[in-house]
Amino acid sequence: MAYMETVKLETVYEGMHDVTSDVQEIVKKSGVQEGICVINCNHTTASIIITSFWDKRGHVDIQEELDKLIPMRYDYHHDFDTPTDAAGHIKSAICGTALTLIVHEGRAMLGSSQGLVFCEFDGPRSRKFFVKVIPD
Amino acid sequence: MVFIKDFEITTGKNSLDNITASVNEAIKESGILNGIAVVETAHSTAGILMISAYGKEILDDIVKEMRRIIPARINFSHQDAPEDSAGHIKSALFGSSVSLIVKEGKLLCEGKQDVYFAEYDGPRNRTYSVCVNGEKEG
Amino acid sequence: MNRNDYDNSLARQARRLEEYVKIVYESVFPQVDQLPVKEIWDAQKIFITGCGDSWLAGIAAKPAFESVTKIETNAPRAIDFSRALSNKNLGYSPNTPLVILISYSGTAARVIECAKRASKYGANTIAITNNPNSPLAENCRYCIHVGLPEDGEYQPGLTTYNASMIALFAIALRIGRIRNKITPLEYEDMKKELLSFVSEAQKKVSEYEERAFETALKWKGLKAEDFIGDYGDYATAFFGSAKVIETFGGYTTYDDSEDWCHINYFLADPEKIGRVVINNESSPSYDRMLETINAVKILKSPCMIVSDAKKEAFPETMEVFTTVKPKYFWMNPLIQHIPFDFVAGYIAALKGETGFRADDERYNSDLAKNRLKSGTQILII
Amino acid sequence: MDHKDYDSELLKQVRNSVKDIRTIAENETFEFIEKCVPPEVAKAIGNILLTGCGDSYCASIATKPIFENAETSTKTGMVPGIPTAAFRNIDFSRFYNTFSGWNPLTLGRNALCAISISGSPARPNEAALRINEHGGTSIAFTANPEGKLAGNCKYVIPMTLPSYGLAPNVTSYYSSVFSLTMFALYLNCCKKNLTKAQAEQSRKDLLKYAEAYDEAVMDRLSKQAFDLAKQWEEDGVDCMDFVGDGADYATAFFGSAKMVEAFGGLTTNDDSEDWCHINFFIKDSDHIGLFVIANEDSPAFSREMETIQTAAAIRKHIAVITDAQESLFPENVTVFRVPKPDSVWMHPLMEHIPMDFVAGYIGVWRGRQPFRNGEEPYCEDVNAARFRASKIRVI
Repeated sequence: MAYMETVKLETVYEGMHDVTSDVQEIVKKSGVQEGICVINCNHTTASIIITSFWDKRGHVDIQEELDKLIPMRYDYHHDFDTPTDAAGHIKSAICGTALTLIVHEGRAMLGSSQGLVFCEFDGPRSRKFFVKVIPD
Repeated sequence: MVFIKDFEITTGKNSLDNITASVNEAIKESGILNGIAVVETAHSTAGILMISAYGKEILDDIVKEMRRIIPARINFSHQDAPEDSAGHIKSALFGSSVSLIVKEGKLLCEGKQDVYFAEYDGPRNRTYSVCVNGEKEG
Repeated sequence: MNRNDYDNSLARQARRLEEYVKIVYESVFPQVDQLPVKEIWDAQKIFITGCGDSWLAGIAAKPAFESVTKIETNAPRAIDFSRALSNKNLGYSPNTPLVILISYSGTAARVIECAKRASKYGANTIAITNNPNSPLAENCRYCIHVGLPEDGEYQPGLTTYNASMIALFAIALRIGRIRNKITPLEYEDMKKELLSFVSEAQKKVSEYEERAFETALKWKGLKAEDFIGDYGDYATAFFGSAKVIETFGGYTTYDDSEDWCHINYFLADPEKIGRVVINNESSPSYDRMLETINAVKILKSPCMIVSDAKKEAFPETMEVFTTVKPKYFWMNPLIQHIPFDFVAGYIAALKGETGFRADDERYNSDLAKNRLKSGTQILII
Repeated sequence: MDHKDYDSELLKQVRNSVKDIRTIAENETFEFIEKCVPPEVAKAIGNILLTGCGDSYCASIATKPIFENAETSTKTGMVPGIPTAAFRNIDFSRFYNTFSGWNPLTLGRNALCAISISGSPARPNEAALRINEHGGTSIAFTANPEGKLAGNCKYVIPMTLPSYGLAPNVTSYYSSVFSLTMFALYLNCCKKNLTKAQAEQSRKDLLKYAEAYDEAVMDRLSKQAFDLAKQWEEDGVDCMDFVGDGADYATAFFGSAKMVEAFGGLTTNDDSEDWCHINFFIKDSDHIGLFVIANEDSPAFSREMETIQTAAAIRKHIAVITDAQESLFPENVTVFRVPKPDSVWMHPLMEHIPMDFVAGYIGVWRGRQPFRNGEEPYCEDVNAARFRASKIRVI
């Protein structure tokens, strides 16, 4: 039987929040041994990515490089909200908002350095994402 | 012999105004035949550029590239309007004065390159000066 | 009747209009230029609130904010912002709404309550006060000190009202400039125009004073004053009513051009009610207000008009105070209260009334004294 | 003479309050509203704009919280509703978005409720034409479905209006507040902020609150109002100020308008905070009457209590309309104890009754024509041209 849970979190400006343990816990609670785990972050100015969790300063690099690639220009066509929001939409589109992990022996399979990071591109905000664990 | 003439110009947003005519005017008025003409603007969010005289569309490319390299971001350390902050950087990097060789009463770059007043935070009332320095006789 | 025997606080302050405006101008613009760019760009909605004159300054500055910043601006009552406002307006995005809280002393309990509620939702809060280490300033992210000399004579007055408006105009110009809604040329021109507009108005102050004294002599015995103004000019109208109450505690009422025709038109003894109408050619409701003025003419009430239009635009029986026509219409509320300020000040002096019922101990008991500062503060989340 | 011995078209309306609300409620059902504004249109509304003149402006302020579903008590677990703004009619017609420009992305999602009983004044029609011009939806709330306003609006919600002779309007206020309330609940249903059951329950609770103003309560309020009015007339009270916060400000505004319409009484209205900053200083404190609306579950109740204490120290004539205990208030204050509704947004429908009674009795004693009908110099403005023939200009 599939199992789903919602994770809520309060982010900070340009926050990079490690959510690996939250996801692994949900996989454990689901009791699923073999299957897949779908992670959905249905926001348009935030993303969930897989990256190394060893050195948190690396997360800062990701936000800084994204900021160089997609500057918080005031002259975006989308100017209904704020420049941070406009740039946030592009960053979120590029980084993606949906992930699927393989569940094996009751755990989501992640590499030895891989961690799940919730990227906030227009914070601080209260955010949530969904984790659904589906058996084979 | 040094001759300095000041000019005023009202610019538009991101405008590139061809001011070569005013440089020639200053040279003619100075009577100097050989020397150099320095064109300078004292504004910190404007500049003087030498741009090929062969096509208007080059001007659009230049404006677009300048904005791509230095986007008008809202998170500059300098706490002023994004165009103003970007303008300071553009002015510093792309220069706010040029020195032109005057040969036999004419600009060496005549017909090949024009002198432009580059406005990085317009529209504004601006000033610039042309200083012609050289000799009158041959 | 010699006018000099009836000098009063409002008249003295009105004569020093330009002097005080300059002091505040020099004080606020450098501070406002420090307001950080990012938070200005994050503001998607603006609230301006305060109590009494401070609230009216917010209403008066609404046209300026909407014209210059192009952002939706509301000037709710302080009690409505702190207690009734639906919390869907707060905390939906970082650093928004921008909430500007005005209190000259910085101690008005309700305004502090508004600051706390706004901060709770991560809104950007700017205090406008003359006391930078007041409780209000402590509860706001930024503080704009209007810089008026502490010992000045401001109550009952117009100086703190003008000071709040200059600070608000400065903030509006900063936001408009940063968000590229006004060009650098317009920004410089508006700053310059603010001072030249006031100095032009200053030249006409003595003319206003003389004519206002005549009006005061005629209106001294009236039953009440009824003020009519729309939108930004509604603040000028309401301000006039507040001055009547502060200076000699008279009866007043106020309304806009449309609702006046539905309600205050029916007031009894219209010939004993002095009407004060603010109607500017630059206002989108100028033509509607002309119709209202005709209805006032029907009632044969004594009527005084403050307008940037010429005298000929109005019925001749009415006393028209033509004020300097500003280049930017939203500057009108800054000076259009001056004519009636003189009238209120002189009526009070002629009646021998002291401002704020200072001579009546019922109004100066402890309960009365801290009615604005004490009282429970509640946080509605 | 006893309060029952006095009658007028105004007093008749007040006494028939509950009966008329029943009549109005019979017609104003959710099915009826649904026929006027189909669900798919309701679902598409993103922004409610309410406007009207005089009483209709009061109805806008009174029902704004219902559209916003800002039920401060979490009893029904209501979720936030629709962004709503109430405007003075001139403000909407000439000033809304005039300086800042209309937001292109939300043009189609604005819905204007233009409220006008007769539908004939120029300004509400101007408002409707303006929202049509700017790509919004115009909804007429009018008791005259064939009138001008209905003609100018895309949708019409006809309001049931029991008829009376010329008098300050109270029944029409019931009609507009009740119709707007039903529309607000219907709208929140369509947008899934409320379940059908919650909406039906709210409607029942509202009617239950109206019914709570039964014979005994109405008789008591009438007698109290009669005694107060007589006392104030004898004491020479010649001015009144009214205090109300949030939606209760609508009641304060409405009460002050009734005094002007009934006998031309000089009135002004404010909120409980601003009163302490301005009206506190009115000098002739013995000849001015103060009405304060202070309901226990109102978020501003604590401030209203402080203001009443402050006023009691300087004023002789104070009346409070409240659903709280009489003992909470100083002795020299006349307390009109009114029934307590289940939700805070229900108060404005009924809590104006004590003031209407006072307006009625003084109106009879002073013998003035309602709306100064036929009296000089008022009647020189023939057929109220000042607002019926006002020039419409859509900007």
